[in-house]
Amino acid sequence: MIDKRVISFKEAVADIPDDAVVMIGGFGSSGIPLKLIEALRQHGATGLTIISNNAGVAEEGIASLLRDGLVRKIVCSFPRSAGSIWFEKRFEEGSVELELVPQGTLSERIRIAGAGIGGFLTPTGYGTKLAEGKETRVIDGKGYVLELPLPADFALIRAESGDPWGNLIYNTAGRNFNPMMASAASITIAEVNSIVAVGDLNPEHIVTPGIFVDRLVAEEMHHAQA
Amino acid sequence: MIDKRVISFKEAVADIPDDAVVMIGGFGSSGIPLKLIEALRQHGATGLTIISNNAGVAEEGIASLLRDGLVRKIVCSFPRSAGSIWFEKRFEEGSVELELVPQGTLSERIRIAGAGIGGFLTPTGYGTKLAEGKETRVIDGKGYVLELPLPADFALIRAESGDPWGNLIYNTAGRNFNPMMASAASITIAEVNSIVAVGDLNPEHIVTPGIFVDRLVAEEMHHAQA
Amino acid sequence: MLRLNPEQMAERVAKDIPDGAYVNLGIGMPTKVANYVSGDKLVIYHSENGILAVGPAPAPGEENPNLINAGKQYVTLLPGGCYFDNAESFAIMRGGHLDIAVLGAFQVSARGDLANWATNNDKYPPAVGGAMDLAVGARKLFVVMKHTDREGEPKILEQCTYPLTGTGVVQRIFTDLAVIDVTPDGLQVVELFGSNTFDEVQALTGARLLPPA
Amino acid sequence: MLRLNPEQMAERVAKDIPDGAYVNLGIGMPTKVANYVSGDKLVIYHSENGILAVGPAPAPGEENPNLINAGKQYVTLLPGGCYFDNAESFAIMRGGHLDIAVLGAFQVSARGDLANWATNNDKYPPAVGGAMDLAVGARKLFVVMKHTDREGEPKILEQCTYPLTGTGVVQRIFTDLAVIDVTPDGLQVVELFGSNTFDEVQALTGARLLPPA
Repeated sequence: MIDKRVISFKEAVADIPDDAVVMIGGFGSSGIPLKLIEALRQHGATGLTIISNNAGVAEEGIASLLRDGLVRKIVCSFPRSAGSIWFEKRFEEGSVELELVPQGTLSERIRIAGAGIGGFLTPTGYGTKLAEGKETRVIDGKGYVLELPLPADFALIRAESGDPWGNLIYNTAGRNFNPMMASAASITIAEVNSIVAVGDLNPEHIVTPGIFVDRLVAEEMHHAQA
Repeated sequence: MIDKRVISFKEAVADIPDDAVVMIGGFGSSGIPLKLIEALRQHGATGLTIISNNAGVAEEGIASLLRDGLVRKIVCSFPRSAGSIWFEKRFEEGSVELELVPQGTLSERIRIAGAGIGGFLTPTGYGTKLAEGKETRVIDGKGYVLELPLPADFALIRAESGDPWGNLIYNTAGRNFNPMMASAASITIAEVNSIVAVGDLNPEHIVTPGIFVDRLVAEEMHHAQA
Repeated sequence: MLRLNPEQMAERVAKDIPDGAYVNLGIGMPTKVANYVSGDKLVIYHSENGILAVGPAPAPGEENPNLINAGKQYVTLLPGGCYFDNAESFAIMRGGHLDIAVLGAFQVSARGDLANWATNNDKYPPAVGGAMDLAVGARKLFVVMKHTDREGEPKILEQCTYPLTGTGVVQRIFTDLAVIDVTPDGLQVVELFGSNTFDEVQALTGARLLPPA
Repeated sequence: MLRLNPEQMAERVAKDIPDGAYVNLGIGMPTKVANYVSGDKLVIYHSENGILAVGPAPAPGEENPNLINAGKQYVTLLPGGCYFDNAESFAIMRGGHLDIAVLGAFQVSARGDLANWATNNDKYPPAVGGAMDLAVGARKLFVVMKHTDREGEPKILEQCTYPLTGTGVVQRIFTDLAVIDVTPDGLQVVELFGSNTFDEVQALTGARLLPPA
């Protein structure tokens, strides 16, 4: 018997402790688990390390976690979008630490954390400030930086639809970081629009195999049963 | 204007030179570009290095290339299946060199060749004969082997269906090595059952984006026009 | 002495597969384990070539040549299953996502080293497949093998004499005589089949065993 | 002197995008290039967040909040396009599969170093996105930028003074004054706009230029 459905967003994040490392899917406004983030904000765990491509805009998503002072560190490729006022404020006052990672290095570090790989050599960032302090090497005349895996305690991800086994499909560019993050956390929690029956997703079309997903929560389910 | 269709299997492989490094998709009997391999055999390029999970059985596929003496070296995880008589014969007589690679290392070395990554650290094979002569390191008490990319001059792959832009979908477990190989060769040639119009494949379901594919050839096309 | 036959060995392994587990079964005897997992458990089988939720063999005439398992046998897919490429399949294996892998072995050492891919016969061409990835990647690695080889020599040894598949990777050994755990203290016998005695099993083992508690 | 406006600069870059090319356009001025690519060419645009064959902006009311480009603008997908995750998207970028990337820049050096992600203002929080991956990965890297900055200081220099995005990565620079190639011999002027003279352009450049052949 495998049923990964959880009854509410609140319950889905209830065991995230203070100082947890939490990955959050999304790129810009696309593919963000906004309801899980809001549940995490209300849950109130502090000292969080957030791994995400962006740092949120206005009062929404990761920005709300920064505003409420729940974030100690953010690992991110592009924290400063138009409207990232809370990140900018927390950064300026020195209350949040930033680890800036080139985007492709960020997604690959997450991927290898899920794939059991101990590191990879990337040409990205070689010879730049973002490679400072990192091991480098030159192979066949080309410079590479050694990058290490980036795992997390929890991943909060967003998909279009899932089944009780945790198989997921996405909506257009909403995939972005979500499939890699699903594989790279000890506990992966997926927010979906709808949950379908096991077997209803075409096996050729499943993007994230259920083995990567621990909990699944849908909007309707929440509304119907909360 | 993008149209990657080629009129025949023969034409698709006509420029593969002697001593080329050729990747061939497939696992066991599944997802093998048999018609492209037969065209390559008839084309007759010699001194080939073949990268593939298996070495063929009976007189078919890679076994036929070994039989005809076209192969100098094979890079492979499992060359010896029941019926791999031609591989066994060529290996025994010392006329073909074998580079044995654990299967997950093989697929990841192919993947990173397509992804512009210079190497990766894998725990697979650490402390074994297959790591001999390779750079190793211990991180947090766990041993890793440094593995390097495995690119090719040509990839011969097999998919279920494709469009003139080279977008591909597969049949069940026929994916196996084909998507990674598509990304890792200078020239990727796909054998498909059918070619559909651009736009007929659902963009959510495409497994191999057309950017990785250079030539596409279908059985019907071959029969209709040869 | 009671020596289980291969079917009984598979049945014994099956008892240790919990409900809801994600499991990879190696080629040969390990594949039989699925036949003995109780019907009230849902176990999801992974196949290294790129399948999750492998189902039973297809009916004659229903075979899809693309849909095979790692042993190159025709299979089906259960509802809820899916396909992926080989790199993702091995990310699942190497990344610690499988609860249990069951493999056969030539030899296992006292500290859990596994030798199951090659003998010392250099003329015979070697083949490794996915064994090394499974060995390092599965959360628990079960070995199922006869306690001794065809010549009656022990297969559980202080040190493997055949080339290793992985070092310190085996958690539990199921033989035809006993079940033995690899622990930090040594090889712990956890079950003796029938009326087999500890001393009888120790006599057929090339490493020191710890008696059942 | 003739100074092209941003629309004219985008139009000039568009002339150098060949039919059938796979292209990534950076945020800002580079994005405008698509507006000027001739309708008889088929160019496939890649977006780093995971799209191939990005189409035009959707009609009002037709926006899908998930379907955005790297600049976070709503887009559509052309028939023949597809989606993939970020790791695969960057495999495309870093793996040399894109024919051309067009990026803006703060500075470019005589040997093709690119600085386009940070200034030396440490108080302002930095952001890098996918610029470094594109810089190392695209087969050809075009830079489009004004020849001088707001203070009239040259942006083409012997050495960049801002933090680098990549070293030796730029092939061609399109400014409002000229088109300049980075070659092993140095910065080769290949086109002077209008009646701009080599000496005029050299005077606004912080590195030695080679005159057009």
